[in-house]
Amino acid sequence: MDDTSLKEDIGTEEFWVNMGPQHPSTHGVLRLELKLSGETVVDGIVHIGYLHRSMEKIAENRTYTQFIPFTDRLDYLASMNNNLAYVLAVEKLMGIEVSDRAKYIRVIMAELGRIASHLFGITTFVQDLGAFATPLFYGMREREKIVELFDDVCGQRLTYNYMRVGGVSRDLPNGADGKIKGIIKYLRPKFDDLEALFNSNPIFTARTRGVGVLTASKAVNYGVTGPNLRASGVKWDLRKDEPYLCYDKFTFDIPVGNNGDAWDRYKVRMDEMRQSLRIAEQAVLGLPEGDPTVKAGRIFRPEPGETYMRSENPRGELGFYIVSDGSPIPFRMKIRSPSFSNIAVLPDLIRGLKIADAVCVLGSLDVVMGEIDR
Amino acid sequence: MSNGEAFGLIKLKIPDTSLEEKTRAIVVPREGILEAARCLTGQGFDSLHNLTAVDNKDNVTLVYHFYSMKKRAGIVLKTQLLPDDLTVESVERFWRSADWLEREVYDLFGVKFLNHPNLKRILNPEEWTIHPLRKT
Amino acid sequence: MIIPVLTLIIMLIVGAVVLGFIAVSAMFLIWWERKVSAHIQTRYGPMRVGWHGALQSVADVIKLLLKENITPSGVDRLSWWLAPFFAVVPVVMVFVCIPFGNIFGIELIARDLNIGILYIMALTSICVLGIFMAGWGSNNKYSLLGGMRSAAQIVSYEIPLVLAMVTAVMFAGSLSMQKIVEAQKGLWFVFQPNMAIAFAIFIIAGTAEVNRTPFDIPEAESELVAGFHTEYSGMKFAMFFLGEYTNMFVISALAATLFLGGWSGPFLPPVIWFLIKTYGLVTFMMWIRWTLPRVRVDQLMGFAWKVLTPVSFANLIVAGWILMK
Amino acid sequence: MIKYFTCIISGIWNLAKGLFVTLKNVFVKPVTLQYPTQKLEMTQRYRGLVDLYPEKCIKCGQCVKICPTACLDLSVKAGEGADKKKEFGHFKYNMELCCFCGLCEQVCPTQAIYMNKIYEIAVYEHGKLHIDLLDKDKYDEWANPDVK
Repeated sequence: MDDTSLKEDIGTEEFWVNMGPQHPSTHGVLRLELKLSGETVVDGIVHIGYLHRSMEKIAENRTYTQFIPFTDRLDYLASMNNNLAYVLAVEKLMGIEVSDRAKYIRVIMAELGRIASHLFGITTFVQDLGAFATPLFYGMREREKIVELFDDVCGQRLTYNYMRVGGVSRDLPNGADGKIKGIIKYLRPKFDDLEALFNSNPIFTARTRGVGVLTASKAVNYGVTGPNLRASGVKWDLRKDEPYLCYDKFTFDIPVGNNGDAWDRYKVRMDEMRQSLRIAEQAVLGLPEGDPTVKAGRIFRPEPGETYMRSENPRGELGFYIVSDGSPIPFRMKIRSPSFSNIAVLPDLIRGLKIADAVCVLGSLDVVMGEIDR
Repeated sequence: MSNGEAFGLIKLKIPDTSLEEKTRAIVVPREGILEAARCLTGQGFDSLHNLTAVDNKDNVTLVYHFYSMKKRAGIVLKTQLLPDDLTVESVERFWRSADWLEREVYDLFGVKFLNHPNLKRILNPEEWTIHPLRKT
Repeated sequence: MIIPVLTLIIMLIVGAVVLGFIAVSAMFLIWWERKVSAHIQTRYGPMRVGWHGALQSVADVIKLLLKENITPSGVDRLSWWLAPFFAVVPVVMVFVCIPFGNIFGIELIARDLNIGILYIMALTSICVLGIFMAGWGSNNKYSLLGGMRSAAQIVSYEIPLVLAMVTAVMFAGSLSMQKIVEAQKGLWFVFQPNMAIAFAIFIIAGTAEVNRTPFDIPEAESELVAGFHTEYSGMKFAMFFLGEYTNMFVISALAATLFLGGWSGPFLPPVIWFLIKTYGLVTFMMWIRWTLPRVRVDQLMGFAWKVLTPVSFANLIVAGWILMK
Repeated sequence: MIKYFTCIISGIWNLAKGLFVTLKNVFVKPVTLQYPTQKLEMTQRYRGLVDLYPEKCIKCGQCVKICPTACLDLSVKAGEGADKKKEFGHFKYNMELCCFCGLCEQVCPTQAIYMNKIYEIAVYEHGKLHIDLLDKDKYDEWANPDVK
């Protein structure tokens, strides 16, 4: 038997594995087609659309106020921030100025929502690495405090529908600021605990360091935003660079990574949560008096025109492009969702990695299917 | 760099370019989109932030939002397509983010992007023949 | 005529007792794992069936027994059917020479083989066959990957495991389990420095041997769905489960016997000592499982060949040097 | 060589730190509830099922107009009395469509329509999802009628 025939006899074969839409680590209904050579990923194709509800078409049949509940269902782990991004866009279109108290309340809610979202993102990421359920439960337990506050404030635990064009739906209930201070005090040591679980854990660092490196130029070119972009070393945060609401009044830092690997993406999120606590603390201390609420029934008729407003969501920049024709319903609304751009970079990142690392990279990108498919 | 400056630069290359009054968006003719893209990448607009289309019934307008991380500036570029000939050059070779964004626009509006590496439906099933966000 | 019949009856009784113990122990361990994990995660765990859900495992077993026996189309029938048995039977056979201690002078060991350790080493390596057959026979790519991983993993972790065991054997001077326990009457092996290292290696390699986090790559939930037992359900799945938990018990019992003095200990009866040590080690393995993430497959192999094997080999040489002195 | 061993030892130490965190949590009282026997108390502003005080309602139809999913259906007829006061034709609530956004509650000028505290909203019959808001006992047979 010569060499070539031996090779043919015991040669290896690449094969396709279908990962998802039902798979424990695809965060919803993402479908990946992976071409594997043994354990190594040769190529990957991302299929999306399993959660497509055509939000943009729905928006063309709803008034501006009526669409707010639908924004809850985009990135369902950060509904508060979606609400905020949407009402900011409508306010920019209408040229409405918001009262100071409403601004501060919005900042508090957005930052707490960011923490809630990052807690979920980090802990599910660690679960993807195989630390089964324990970090996730810790994250959920900490998140529960924030969710309880949201429940107190707006009456729901997942789909808040709290922001309104021109303000918020309801003022904070009595004693809410004390509660927020309590949450901030409670969360700080809990973050230390989470960091003790992961930061220096040799298995965790071995699994994440140098895995799925996203260079800065590639990140920008792919339109990656949010913590994923900052992990690649680009210091870009809309809260600092294009301040909306009253973010320019608060002091906070923007955590930036160096290498753009999975570890940096984790670390940036972890640090960002602490910064969010700082912002929330300053906001709750400086909370002005006044009436933040607006009448829910108001019908908005913007001038014909268009606007594009983006704001810093936990997963990146959520943009709303609204075209108005003067009627109470938008003529066209495009939702530029951060996860959509973030997931597009995945095939590039996982090429040549092990299948376990592909899961790690997907987890570290922290995508939510609700806003990818819209 | 403001819209005005970028407009001046593109105007040099493509004489048909105009500036929209209200939105300060640069409107380039369909044929000039590649030239404009080349011009913008040269000017440091390294991120195609958003790409979408608006069906105005008599035409379909493509809206590009570009940002420059270095210059901290953003511009809006528009180009108009006629409903009976919805084809335009793909800008995927300049900005990789255009890959999925163009696929989405193709899926929802039926705009065909020429020289796109993988122009397939992205959100809707592949066997569909309609484009759901078209108004006509 | 009387004597062979009597022997047969005694054998049957012993066998029944061992099998009964295995079943009860596995069910207890499943309940215990659920409780441990729940309390680590600040939950309650099972609370409804019996006192603090103590009978939950019984209910689960009944459910699994009553489930339909599904054979997916396209499986390799022979290996599909045999795999669960291959996963369980060797583990059960190991119980032949595990010394549980003694009650009223009767030694609780099915048969004190004079090559006990060798016998156990041989049997524990058979388990991989069951897993690999399941992975191959399922006709599922995830299962196949799981089976492949398992084969690689168990073969490489066998070496440090055996080297650690050999260290204990060298100190005891015998392959018989009872003799090893008796050798530790004065001082447990684990209190000698190089035996402590051997103990640590044994626990790490043992964790890998029974496919538990951080070395659970054959069934890596977040990567391979459920690895080799993705396609199994009902009683066949229960067999894998039984095999896994019994294997855990066996590894802990071995560690207790080889390094922690087996059933010997002051005040309490020997059986209690043995069970305390074994279940303590099992709990430690659970604690690790619910804390640490999983290592990647190449890191796992690298760890076995670059860290565990050299260290255990060096440890063996040092032990030999100490004994020669 | 020294580096090799310090690496191993620091690795073990850091693993132990993580193990300590989980051990610490074993002694924390569980935070979960034993659900059917223990229940979470709903907050003041909780948005459960839509409910109505028929006597307060002025039949303005604002709730119907603002509902994003069109789950409310109100018909009004002219009253037979001398003042021609508006009267209910029917007021139906389709719970299938409801997205529990609370806009109807907020838009109501008289606080007639409100959201109660019922959160166990699974039913055995499909028809029960279509609720007649004018029926006084409509929520009596729901999972926990005592929480209203």
